Amino acid sequence: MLDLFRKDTFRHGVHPPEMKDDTAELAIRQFPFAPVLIVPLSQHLGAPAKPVVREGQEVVRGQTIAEPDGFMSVAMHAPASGIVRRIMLAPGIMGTKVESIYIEPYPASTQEIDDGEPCGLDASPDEIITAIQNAGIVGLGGAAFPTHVKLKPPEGKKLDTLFINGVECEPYLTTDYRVMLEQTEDVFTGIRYLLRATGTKEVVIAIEANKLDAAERFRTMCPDDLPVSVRVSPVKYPQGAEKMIFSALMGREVPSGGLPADIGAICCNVATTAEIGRLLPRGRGIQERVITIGGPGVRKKGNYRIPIGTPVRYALEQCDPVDDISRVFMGGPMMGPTVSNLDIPITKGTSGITAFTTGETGGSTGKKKVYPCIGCARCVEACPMFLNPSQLGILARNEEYEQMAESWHLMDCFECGACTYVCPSHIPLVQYFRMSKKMVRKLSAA
Amino acid sequence: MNTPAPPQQKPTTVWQMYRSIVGIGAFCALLIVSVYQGTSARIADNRARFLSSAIEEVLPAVRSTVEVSLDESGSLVAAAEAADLPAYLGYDENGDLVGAVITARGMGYADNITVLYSYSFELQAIVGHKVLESKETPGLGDKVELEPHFLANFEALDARLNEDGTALANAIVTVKEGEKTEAWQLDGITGATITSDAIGSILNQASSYWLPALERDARDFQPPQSIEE
Amino acid sequence: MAKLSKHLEIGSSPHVTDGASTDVIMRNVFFALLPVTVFAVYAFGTGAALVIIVATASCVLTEHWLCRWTGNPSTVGDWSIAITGLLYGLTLPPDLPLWMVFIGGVFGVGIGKYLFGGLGMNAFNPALVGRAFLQAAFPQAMTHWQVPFAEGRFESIPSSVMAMPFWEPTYDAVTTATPLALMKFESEFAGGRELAAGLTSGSVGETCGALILLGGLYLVARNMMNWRIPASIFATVAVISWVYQLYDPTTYPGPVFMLFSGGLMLGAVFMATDMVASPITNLGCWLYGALIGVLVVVIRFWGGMPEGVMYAILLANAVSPHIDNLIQPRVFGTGRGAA
Amino acid sequence: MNEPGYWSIFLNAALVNNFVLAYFLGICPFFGVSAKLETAVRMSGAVTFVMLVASTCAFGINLILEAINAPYLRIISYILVISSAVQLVEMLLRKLSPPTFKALGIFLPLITTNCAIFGLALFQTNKGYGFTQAIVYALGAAAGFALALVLMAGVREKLDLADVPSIFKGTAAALVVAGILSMGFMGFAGLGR
Amino acid sequence: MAKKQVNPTDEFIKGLWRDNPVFIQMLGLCPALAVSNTAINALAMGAATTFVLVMAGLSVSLLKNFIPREARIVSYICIIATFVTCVDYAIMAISIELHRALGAFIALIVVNCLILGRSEAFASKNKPHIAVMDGLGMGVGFTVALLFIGVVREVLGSGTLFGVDLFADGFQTWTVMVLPSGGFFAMAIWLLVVNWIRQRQEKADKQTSEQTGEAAS
Repeated sequence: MLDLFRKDTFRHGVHPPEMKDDTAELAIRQFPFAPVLIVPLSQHLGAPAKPVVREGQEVVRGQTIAEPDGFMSVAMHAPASGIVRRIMLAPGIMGTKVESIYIEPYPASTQEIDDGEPCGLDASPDEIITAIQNAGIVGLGGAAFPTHVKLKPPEGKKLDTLFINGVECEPYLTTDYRVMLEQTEDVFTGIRYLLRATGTKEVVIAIEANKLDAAERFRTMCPDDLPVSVRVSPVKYPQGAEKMIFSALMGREVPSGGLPADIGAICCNVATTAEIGRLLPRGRGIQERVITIGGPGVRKKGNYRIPIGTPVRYALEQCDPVDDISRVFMGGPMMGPTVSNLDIPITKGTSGITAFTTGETGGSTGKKKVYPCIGCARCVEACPMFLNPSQLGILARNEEYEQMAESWHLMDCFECGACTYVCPSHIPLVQYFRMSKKMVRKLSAA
Repeated sequence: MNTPAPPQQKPTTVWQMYRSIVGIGAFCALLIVSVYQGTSARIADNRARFLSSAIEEVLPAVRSTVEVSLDESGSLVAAAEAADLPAYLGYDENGDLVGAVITARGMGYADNITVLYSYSFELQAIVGHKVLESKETPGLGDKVELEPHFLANFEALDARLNEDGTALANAIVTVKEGEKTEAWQLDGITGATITSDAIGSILNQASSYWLPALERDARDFQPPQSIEE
Repeated sequence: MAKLSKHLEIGSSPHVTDGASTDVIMRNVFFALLPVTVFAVYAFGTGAALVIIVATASCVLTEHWLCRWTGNPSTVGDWSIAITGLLYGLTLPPDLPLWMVFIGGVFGVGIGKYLFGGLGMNAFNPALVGRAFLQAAFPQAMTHWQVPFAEGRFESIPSSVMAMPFWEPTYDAVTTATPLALMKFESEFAGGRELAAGLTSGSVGETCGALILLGGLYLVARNMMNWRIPASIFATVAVISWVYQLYDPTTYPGPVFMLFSGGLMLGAVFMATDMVASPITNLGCWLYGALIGVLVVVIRFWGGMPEGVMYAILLANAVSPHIDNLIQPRVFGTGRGAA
Repeated sequence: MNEPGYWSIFLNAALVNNFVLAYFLGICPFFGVSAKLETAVRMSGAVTFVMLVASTCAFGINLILEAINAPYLRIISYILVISSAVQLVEMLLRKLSPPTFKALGIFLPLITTNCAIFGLALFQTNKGYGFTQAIVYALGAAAGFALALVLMAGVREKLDLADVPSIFKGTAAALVVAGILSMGFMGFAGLGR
Repeated sequence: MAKKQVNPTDEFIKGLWRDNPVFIQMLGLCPALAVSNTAINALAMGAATTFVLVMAGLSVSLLKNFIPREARIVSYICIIATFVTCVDYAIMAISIELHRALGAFIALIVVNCLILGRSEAFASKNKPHIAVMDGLGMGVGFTVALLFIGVVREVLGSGTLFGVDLFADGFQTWTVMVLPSGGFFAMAIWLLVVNWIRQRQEKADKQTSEQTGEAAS
């Protein structure tokens, strides 16, 4: 009986305006090569890759230019045929400089791709996992966590359900939606690889209710031999966080400080899955990805298949930016980090570029008057991790970092920003928490 | 800064301990006892003066009093020792009985209220009261000592006994301000209702206890020799 | 391209908010109180109007002046002090001397709010601190009630209202007793309809239960108030008084009387819900409301005062930090949620 | 005549005439240890304990003093006997129950010569309570002390995180909170009837 | 800065302001709040405490070589309790009304941490005449503090000062001031004033030291 009333969603969360209409119906288009492509060696969580090319060396599109350095690392591939101009530090999104390979594409560089050793579905799980690592595949949803690491759960943990995350709850972004519509077959192929690699028996494709046609497409096109069920959740942010998906669709919570493997679940972004299905049979690596370029700051909005390493400036210029563009961020407005320098490159973790105008940001967090916390509890109602952002915010202001971590579960915060979104006093809560988490790590390291 | 370096601690001998403790004990005992002796006369005097001034306030005609108590059978006897809530018989300069002064206590608004009130044998009524101790809200509760219309109750607050003399004929009660209709009613104070109610019930309770015995025995009561002057 | 060469703003995510703002919330609470205020002026006349104006002004000016004096920007603009002032005015008797009104306002804001660190940090509801101070300082004046809808209430100002500062007021209006005083000392219970419609005597803004509820409903509908607190208070008070009424209907009034008499409505809807001084979790709010309810009933039934809402809320304010410490949201992935 | 009931004694001591908020007894430890909830709770436990010891001692001494008719020895004997009894108990506790001692022990020296304890002994004598009444009175006083202390600690913990004007930090803040709490406790007036 | 020589006058002065027992050291708050509802009570309480302070200081200082370290506290308590008993009876002999007004708080002088504290920390280490001056200074500082609180409470709470009516009839008394909460508030407000003055002093001191520092450099 209770199931009748159970909605496939998590508790708490917020409802930011979706803003997806501008780009949702625009098919994926190929993006031109920028005059120079900057491929950072660390586009993922973990150890940076080791370059295997020299400065001045000629590379072919698709060629491996850096190899994984250890298990927590993935390979890099040349996004275009051209010459390696430099291997040096380049500015990254976090403001720190990272070692990057500068590639100058040949003016006549075609979209031809250098295929490598294909990896078939009959390969052993370990072979598939290595192939995924060598294809440079990381979570394309934004976190850029190396996918192959997820597929190998710690000893003694058994995976039983594979979730394909097609929720895409960030406003403005429509890449996953387009991928689901246009690369449906690739997704199924990817699922086969993942099933083989992880040994899971059940697949759930999670989709939000604003992408019903994608869900319908999956349902109708699903091959009979695949144990796939498609589940539609109500629209809510941050439904796309994997912990929220598990809680919404499995009714189980990942233990605090634990891994998804602890509840036998694994979650893969739908775009990642599609890339696995597209690249592995051809032995290719990721040298481009689909992103949404949108927001009121650009006129030629759209979903583009864009070479990794394209500088943000070039990407925006191609999309006809408006005059009073004021703020640009990677990804969506809820979690996307601000671009402080337009020369940083698009990386594997970039799911979109959103540009705001002054009209938009004039009413945004930075400009509004900050009031004291009045204890209205809206943040408590919003926090998907059931934390108490109000108290945490007060503690952060008083620099009580240890108390935040010990008594108030600061480290469980995954920085979704729902608290800041709802705060009527405009307190930069999640900003405080990011800083506090850094401080806690520093303190515990010391 | 200006404390010198701690001197070398010499081990204390048992003798030193005894010497100091006994010495200090003796010193203290001497001091306390002498002060007690030196002041006891004045204190007793002060107490008596305090009591007589209080009694004079509630029963001006009294010149001398004798403290009384009720024995187990309920009859009036001279008090053997100072009671917590004493009652006194009051005599005028001719040694004639004019009234009784009774101490009574009851719960008020915040804490106990102790009142001293006087009973006139002639009028068979309560003719005066004074609050000895109260923690009532100043400005509200202390109206029972200041408010003229409340004090007017004590011109003659009827406290007659019933026919067989075992209890009050009419219980003393406090009524709402301006609604006093009977002589045994206390005209209350609006805004200090609880305190004025409390006074009523304290009077009622104490009177029920004392008055039957007083009415029965007081006139024939032979004061012991030592009537306090 | 020139348009991309200009400086971009830096700010960390989220880059959007839902548009709610503290001053808007506060302003709405203020508006929700306006019907009650208008009714109060209608029922009690010029005296009430002056009391409300002076109460609001004293609070606002105190905060403004304190901010200035300590060299901080004035925080009057967030409207919270206006609510405090108006609420404070609504809890006072309609013929209270204005100088007392002023002193209570200064005290409530200065001691009850500013010294605690201003908005968001006041452990106690400043309006109630001000009122409690007056209740303790001038008990007679604070228990002096005017008859509602008196003839000529708009023509003249009650002499007590204009009493000379620091001097005892003289009263010319007919006084009456509040329904609660009648309950306490006379065992007379006013009818529910009379109470809800505000036909009885009492503090300026506490008499008309229906309008207070209306204001509360408006705030609940706009998600600007935690409905659980008043709901919990109402439920607790109603249940306890109902049980006692069954037991002894002559001494104990029924739920309707208890809910609509005295400051319960105003207190439960507008003061106990002061977000700053109430707990943050929903369960905490239920507990907090229940605590207020129990205290109100205990003080009204067995205490020395006819009215207990103010004390109940002040005491519950003091308990609220503990409720917040004890009742915390169950963190995701811990407790029963952890697989 | 009318002996107050136990319930009334308890309520009076705990709420109506709260030792801290109405009689100002035990103000020093009240301000000293009310900054943190944990210490406040442990202090309350220690005070309850010592109050019971003191109440018992005071009752016994008073019997003796009345027997030998020496009221002038009351102050000196109360203070000496109570403080030595507490020390004895402290030693016993250290022997018998080290965990309890660890929890309460550090507070015991603080409160052996504390006005709340001594005041309790004097008041119960002045009020002429019998043994059970005295024990109930001690329990009530301790409960009131604990209540005030714990409420205070909550507010002060909150204040710790607030931008309090610097002249208001510390005891001044504690005094104001105590004053407001004291006003709040006025609501209980008349309860213990 | 460091004065080696102990000047009795300094010992007296420091109790008034720099080490004021109530406002600075926060000692003896219990009587400071409880019996400061009128100025007379405050004065009487202050005088009684001063007497005990001085006498206890004198005795302890005189007996400091006689009392072994182990029996220190119990001896001090004994001495203090003795003098408190004396004061108790003395006040009763002077006026029963005053004794009633001060109530148990006379007896409670015995647990005033100020007295034991001064005895242990100061009198037991200093010569008698200095201990007396210290006790006197502390006592007077205590009395003055009590009087400050008492005056505010009495003037506002009863409209009188030392029992004399200050205002014409009809003055509205502030009942709260004679209630316990008024004690807390009156004390808090004085404390705010004291803190404010101290902060200004510190600021001024810092400025002058900075100026002299600049001049020197």
